[in-house]
Amino acid sequence: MSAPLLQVNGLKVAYGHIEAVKGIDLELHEGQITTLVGANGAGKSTTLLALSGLVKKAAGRVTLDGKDLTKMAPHKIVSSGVVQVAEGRATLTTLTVRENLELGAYTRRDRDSRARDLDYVYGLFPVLKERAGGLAGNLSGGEQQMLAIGRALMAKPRVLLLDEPSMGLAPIIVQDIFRTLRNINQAGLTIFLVEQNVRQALKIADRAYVIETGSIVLSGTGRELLVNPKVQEAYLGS
Amino acid sequence: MEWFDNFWSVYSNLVLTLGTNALLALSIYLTLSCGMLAIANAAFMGIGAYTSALLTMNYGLPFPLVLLAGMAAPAFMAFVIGKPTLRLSGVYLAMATLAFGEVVRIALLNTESLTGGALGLNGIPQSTQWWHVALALALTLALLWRLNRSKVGRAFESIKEDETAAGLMGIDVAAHKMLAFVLGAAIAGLAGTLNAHLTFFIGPSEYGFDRAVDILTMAILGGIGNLTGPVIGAVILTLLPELLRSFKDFRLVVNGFILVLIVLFLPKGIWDPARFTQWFGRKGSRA
Amino acid sequence: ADIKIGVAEALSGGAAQYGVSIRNGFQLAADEINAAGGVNGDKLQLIIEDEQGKKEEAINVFKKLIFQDKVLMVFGPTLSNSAQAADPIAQAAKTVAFGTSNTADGITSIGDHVFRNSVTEADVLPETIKMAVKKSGVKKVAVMYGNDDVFTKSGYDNFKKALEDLKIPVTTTETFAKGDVDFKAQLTKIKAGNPDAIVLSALLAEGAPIMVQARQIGLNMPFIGGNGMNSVKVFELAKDKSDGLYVGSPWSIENQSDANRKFVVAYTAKFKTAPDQFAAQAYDAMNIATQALRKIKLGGDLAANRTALREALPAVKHVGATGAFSFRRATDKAGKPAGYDAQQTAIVSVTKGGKFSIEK
Amino acid sequence: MLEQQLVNALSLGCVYALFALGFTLIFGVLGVINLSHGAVFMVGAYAAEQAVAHFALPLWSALLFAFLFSGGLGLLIDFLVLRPLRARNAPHLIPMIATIGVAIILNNGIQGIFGAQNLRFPSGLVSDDSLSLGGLHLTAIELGIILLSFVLMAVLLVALKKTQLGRALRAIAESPKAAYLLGINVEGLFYLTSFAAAGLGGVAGVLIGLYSNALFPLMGQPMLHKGIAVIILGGMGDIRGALIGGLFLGFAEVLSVAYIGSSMRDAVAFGLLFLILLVRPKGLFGTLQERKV
Amino acid sequence: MSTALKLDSLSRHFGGLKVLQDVNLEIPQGGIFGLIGPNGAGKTTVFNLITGLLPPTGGRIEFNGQNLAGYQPHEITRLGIARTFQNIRIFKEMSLLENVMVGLHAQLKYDSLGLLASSGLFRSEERRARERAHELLSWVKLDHKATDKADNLSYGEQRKLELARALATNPKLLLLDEPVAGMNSSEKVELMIEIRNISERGYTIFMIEHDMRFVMGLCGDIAVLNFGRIIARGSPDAIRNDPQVIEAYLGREDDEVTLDATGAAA
Ligand SMILES: Nc1ncnc2c1ncn2[C@@H]1O[C@H](COP(=O)(O)OP(=O)(O)OP(=O)(O)O)[C@@H](O)[C@H]1O
Ligand SMILES: Nc1ncnc2c1ncn2[C@@H]1O[C@H](COP(=O)(O)OP(=O)(O)OP(=O)(O)O)[C@@H](O)[C@H]1O
Ligand SMILES: [Mg+2]
Ligand SMILES: [Mg+2]
Repeated sequence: MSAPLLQVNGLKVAYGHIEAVKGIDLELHEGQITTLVGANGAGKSTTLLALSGLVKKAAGRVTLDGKDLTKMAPHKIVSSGVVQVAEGRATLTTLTVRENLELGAYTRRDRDSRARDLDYVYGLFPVLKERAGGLAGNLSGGEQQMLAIGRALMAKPRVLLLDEPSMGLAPIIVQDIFRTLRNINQAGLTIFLVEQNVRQALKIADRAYVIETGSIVLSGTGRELLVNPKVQEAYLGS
Repeated sequence: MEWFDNFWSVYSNLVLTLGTNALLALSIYLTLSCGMLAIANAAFMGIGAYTSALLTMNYGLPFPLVLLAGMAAPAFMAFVIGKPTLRLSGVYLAMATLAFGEVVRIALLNTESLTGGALGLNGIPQSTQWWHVALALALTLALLWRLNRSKVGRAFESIKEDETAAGLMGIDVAAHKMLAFVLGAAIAGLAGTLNAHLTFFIGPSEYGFDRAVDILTMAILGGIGNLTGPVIGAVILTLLPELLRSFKDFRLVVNGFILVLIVLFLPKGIWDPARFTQWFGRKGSRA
Repeated sequence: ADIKIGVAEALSGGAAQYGVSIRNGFQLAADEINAAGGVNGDKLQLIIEDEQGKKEEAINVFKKLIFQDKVLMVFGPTLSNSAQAADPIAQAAKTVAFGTSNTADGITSIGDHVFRNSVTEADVLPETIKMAVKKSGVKKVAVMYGNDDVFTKSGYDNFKKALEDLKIPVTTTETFAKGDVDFKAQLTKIKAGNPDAIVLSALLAEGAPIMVQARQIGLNMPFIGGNGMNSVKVFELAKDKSDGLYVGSPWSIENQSDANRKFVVAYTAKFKTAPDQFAAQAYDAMNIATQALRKIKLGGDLAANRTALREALPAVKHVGATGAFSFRRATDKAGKPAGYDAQQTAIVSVTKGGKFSIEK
Repeated sequence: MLEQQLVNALSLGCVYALFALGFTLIFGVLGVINLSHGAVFMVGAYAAEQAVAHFALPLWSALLFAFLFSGGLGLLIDFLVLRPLRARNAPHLIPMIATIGVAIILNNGIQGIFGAQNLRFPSGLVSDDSLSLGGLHLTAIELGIILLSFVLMAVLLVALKKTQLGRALRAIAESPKAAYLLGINVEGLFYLTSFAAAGLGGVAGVLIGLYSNALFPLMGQPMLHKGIAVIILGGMGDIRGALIGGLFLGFAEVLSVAYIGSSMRDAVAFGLLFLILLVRPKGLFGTLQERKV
Repeated sequence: MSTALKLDSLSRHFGGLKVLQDVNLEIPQGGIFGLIGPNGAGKTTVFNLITGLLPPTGGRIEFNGQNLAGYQPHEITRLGIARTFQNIRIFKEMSLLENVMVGLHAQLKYDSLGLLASSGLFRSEERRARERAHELLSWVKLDHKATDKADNLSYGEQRKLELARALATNPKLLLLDEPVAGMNSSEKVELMIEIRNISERGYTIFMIEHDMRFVMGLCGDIAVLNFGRIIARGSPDAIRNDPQVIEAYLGREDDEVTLDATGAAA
């Protein structure tokens, strides 16, 4: 197998005395969907925030295509192509939907293709086009999630980090979102997906990690974990 | 006890000022603890001071009665303006209360026949004894301590954190805000009354913007997590300029530096129990 | 032994612009006296404290000076408000409190230990107004004053009384506040009343811009100013728009008396800036106190020394930078004798071409 | 007389607006009520005065110098005081208290160095004389202030509304975390804002110093009080609000002097402010940012 | 069975946006009632109207026969309606115990005089409140963390705390807005059991949820809201098979997205 696009070695993160992530290794391969699943408070969001440079790493190393991202400032990480859709969506409620999307392309200099990408996102989520001029704060929860994903896509990322994109969404939208994720993945985008919706996540993932209280306890292909009895008992509730 | 007599003759005013400033810091703490940035406390102090001084000078009322009136007048005023004002939030509330304070100050300037205008009131009898201040502070602390431990204190805190959620807990948000506001005004009025009967003189400029900001600074600098913070903040802010006298022309510059440093290194206020436990925790783990 | 004299003035905060001049005046006088051999062989030792222009601080500082530093007497504080709060402390401690810049009514009624050599404008303003009437044919005036400041407000009260006494009609009375930058609204209104002069009770910070802005909107009549305007700074601040300002005061920088010339030269040499009235009054005050000190014998008993000084002061007659000076007994609210005010004659001068010129 | 008063009101309103622009910008982006803005304003005026006195700079370069000097000072304040507080996640009133400390340092530092006496710019920097337009008096500096405050507001408004930088600033204003995730150099833009706002403050200091002919160490404090009223009246952080709020205050003050009496001026102005807040709890342009349940 | 809550042609507009249009709904006393519907359908808005956070544009709400028009949120709570929020709104700086005790506010019977006089009533009422709070925390299995700061709880725990706090107001009707959002399957199962237990204690529960296993597993009766109108109402089975609901909301189960063989490159 080729070298991983994004590699994480021995990542540790602490909040005060509490070590939320206790030295984990991850590999994201180009063009794949990798998923990280685990219970509430296991350290999933913390891992993603560390990758984006929003929390301090106590130890460990992150590289993208050989380039060291460990100590990079958050905005530089985004410009190098690692873009996150955060938990809670981080919608800019006082800006319009369209302005939110335009800000997604903040790090990009190619102004011309921005309009094309906007159309692409509107194609994925037509409701955003309808509400383009309205304040993003007035969107419903599900609409905001779509906006957050669309906004991240506007950055033309190499790696898309998603923190629980299905949270609070209607079943039909969840299916939509997962379908969209698979589509954009098939168009070549590398995706790192953190999910509570373990079944769905494992179904579309090439590669999966299970995290428990800050440590990776299991890994394998999505399908392997889907049938793993431990996973079934602890996360699939069956 | 000679040293004490000496000390007291030099520093009595300073010590009693500590007491009244602590009352002022507590008065704003009360509204802050309810999540309201209301800074009319300087004005309430002024209303208390003028009401009581006028009663003393023009009618010769006994001091206990004057104290009561000095608290009642600002409390009543707070009640009247509280109704429309307390709907405002954040800095807008701050501004509205500040504007109210300006109006009070200008009213004092313009009602010359009663208040002496810019010349103020002078020759106020010095009725405040040290134990008045001590007792006022002790009673206020006891009252607030009790309040904090009751459902009212919990209601204040929940309103501070999330007004909507507090309302849905069955708490009458408007009534509780009003209570904090009125009580805060009464305490500020108490401080104003004690101060007026200590310093022979009061004038409108004492109750303006600068005093309002001073009061706020004392509370925030000390920490508004509990009752100790505002008192400590008042003590430090009152003493600091005295302690820095040797810096002469640049002493307020040094004063400013110290203020900034305190804020930088103790951003939750000086009295922050969480940090203390953290320090002790750290020491413990090292041992 | 050194003679310890307390000086409590506002050296920081807004009032520092007066407090600093005052301190300089004291310092100059004390240095001169010490250089000339001191008081009966003893040197004057000034203990200078900043009272920030706040009443609480003034009380604290008075207490410190009187009870801790055990000074013989206290000069200050800078503002009348602070004096109302602090002078009773000195009075109770039977220590002389000597104000050089407190002009408000009633200060000297606090008690018989309260002295001042600051002329209350009541004595001066009628002279100024009369001079303006005489020289510029003033028949009706507009009045403008800072109503949130004791100094300018009590100045206004005196103007008002003087205008009433002289039966000069007032077209309009306008106020402003400390720190204002724009006075055109008031001036425009004044212009509509078409007065022959503008009576102005202001400090320089506002007074100079008022003159400039008045000229800018075409008000070219004379100004009649109070003590606050009596400073050569007005030329620096109002430049070519400073002409036509009448001020009356015992002191004028242009007064060519020996005492004053000596003072102006020495002050300018020492502090690299021209003196103002605040400095002149402080300078004289120190000399007045020194005269009293020369007359008494200082023993080991502080209380006795303080009393002796108190007894000696009222008799002092002095001719200084501010001219001939003597004390005048004031009365308290009940009409009983209390402290001492200044008795001086006013010099009226008018600004012309960047200079004060004395009008006779 | 009314016409002249209206002109007076316009120029006074623009004086307030000019001061308020930088003040509101800082609040809008950093979320800090920067109580040292008045002191920075004063330092800008003093810096230009010194530069003019020593190097006989013409007006435009004095303004540029004041912009850079105050801007640098703003940057320094941000770097030394506000940035550490951001990093420590200080509760929201804390930065404001820190800026009070900064203001104390600057006001008293300047007083320690230059004394408490008034200064003024050398005459001849701009003409003191007024132009008379059909019986109305207006000085060059007033005209300049009026023009500049409108132009600056328009420029800032367009920049914030229409450019990617402006959107980024608004994003930061709402949520620095979201802005980070979008690849916005948040710290960089905080610095830029602090620099620009303080620079504008310095320019305002020079112009208003020229307007009133008086520089003194505490000249920023009354401006600050009025500035707070203006930006809250307009709606915190709103650029249009700074101008409208400034004009409102200017007109309220001047007209109450003209028709009610000058001793009631501030009572009328603040009383109106109070009433407006009761009707529009978020100021004239404030958007209700009530979060969804 | 009597009616707990009745929505009578309820509407709400935001400017031109008609979020709710003539919604009629009756919720019987007892049991667990579900409200589902696409994102933005207006579900949370329904809760906001019931709890008095927003006034309706038209129509009326009756609770146990009483018209709620004009009531303040805290008065509605005291009438016996409590809720949780879609975006958790606990009091983060307070301990778990305090959070729940805030919910008990209206039930503490001491007045401000008793508070000052240190009367026995004050102390006994506070003790009673503390005991009750512990009891409620143990219902949601959080009692062991009673003195922790609420902010330190994980997401799922915060949701449970919110539930306990809502119960503390002694409601007759409990509104839950997406109680299991952000929980994993085993946590959901656990909460399902807890909610059923609560319902069996006699509370009427009205909940919004997107998790179909959860809704279908708990609710006997479900309404579906779409574009501000009720489009279906009935048993889980009826809802599951309603073509309109499938079209607007559920999608087809077999449509679940998987990584098909071609997608599984690498
Ligand atoms: N800012 C913070 N300060 C202190 N502790 C924190 C902070 N953020 C998270 N934690 C703690 O770190 C641990 C991991 O949290 P994290 O948010 O990464 O979990 P998660 O796996 O994303 O959970 P969830 O599924 O609930 O989102 C938890 O115990 C949490 O309480
Ligand atoms: N305060 C408001 N101002 C304007 N529009 C609003 C407001 N609150 C809600 N809306 C709009 O009303 C519609 C319904 O919102 P609501 O939150 O009730 O949806 P919901 O059914 O709860 O959706 P979700 O399942 O995503 O939470 C949405 O389109 C939303 O944008
Ligand atoms: Mg998470
Ligand atoms: Mg909802």
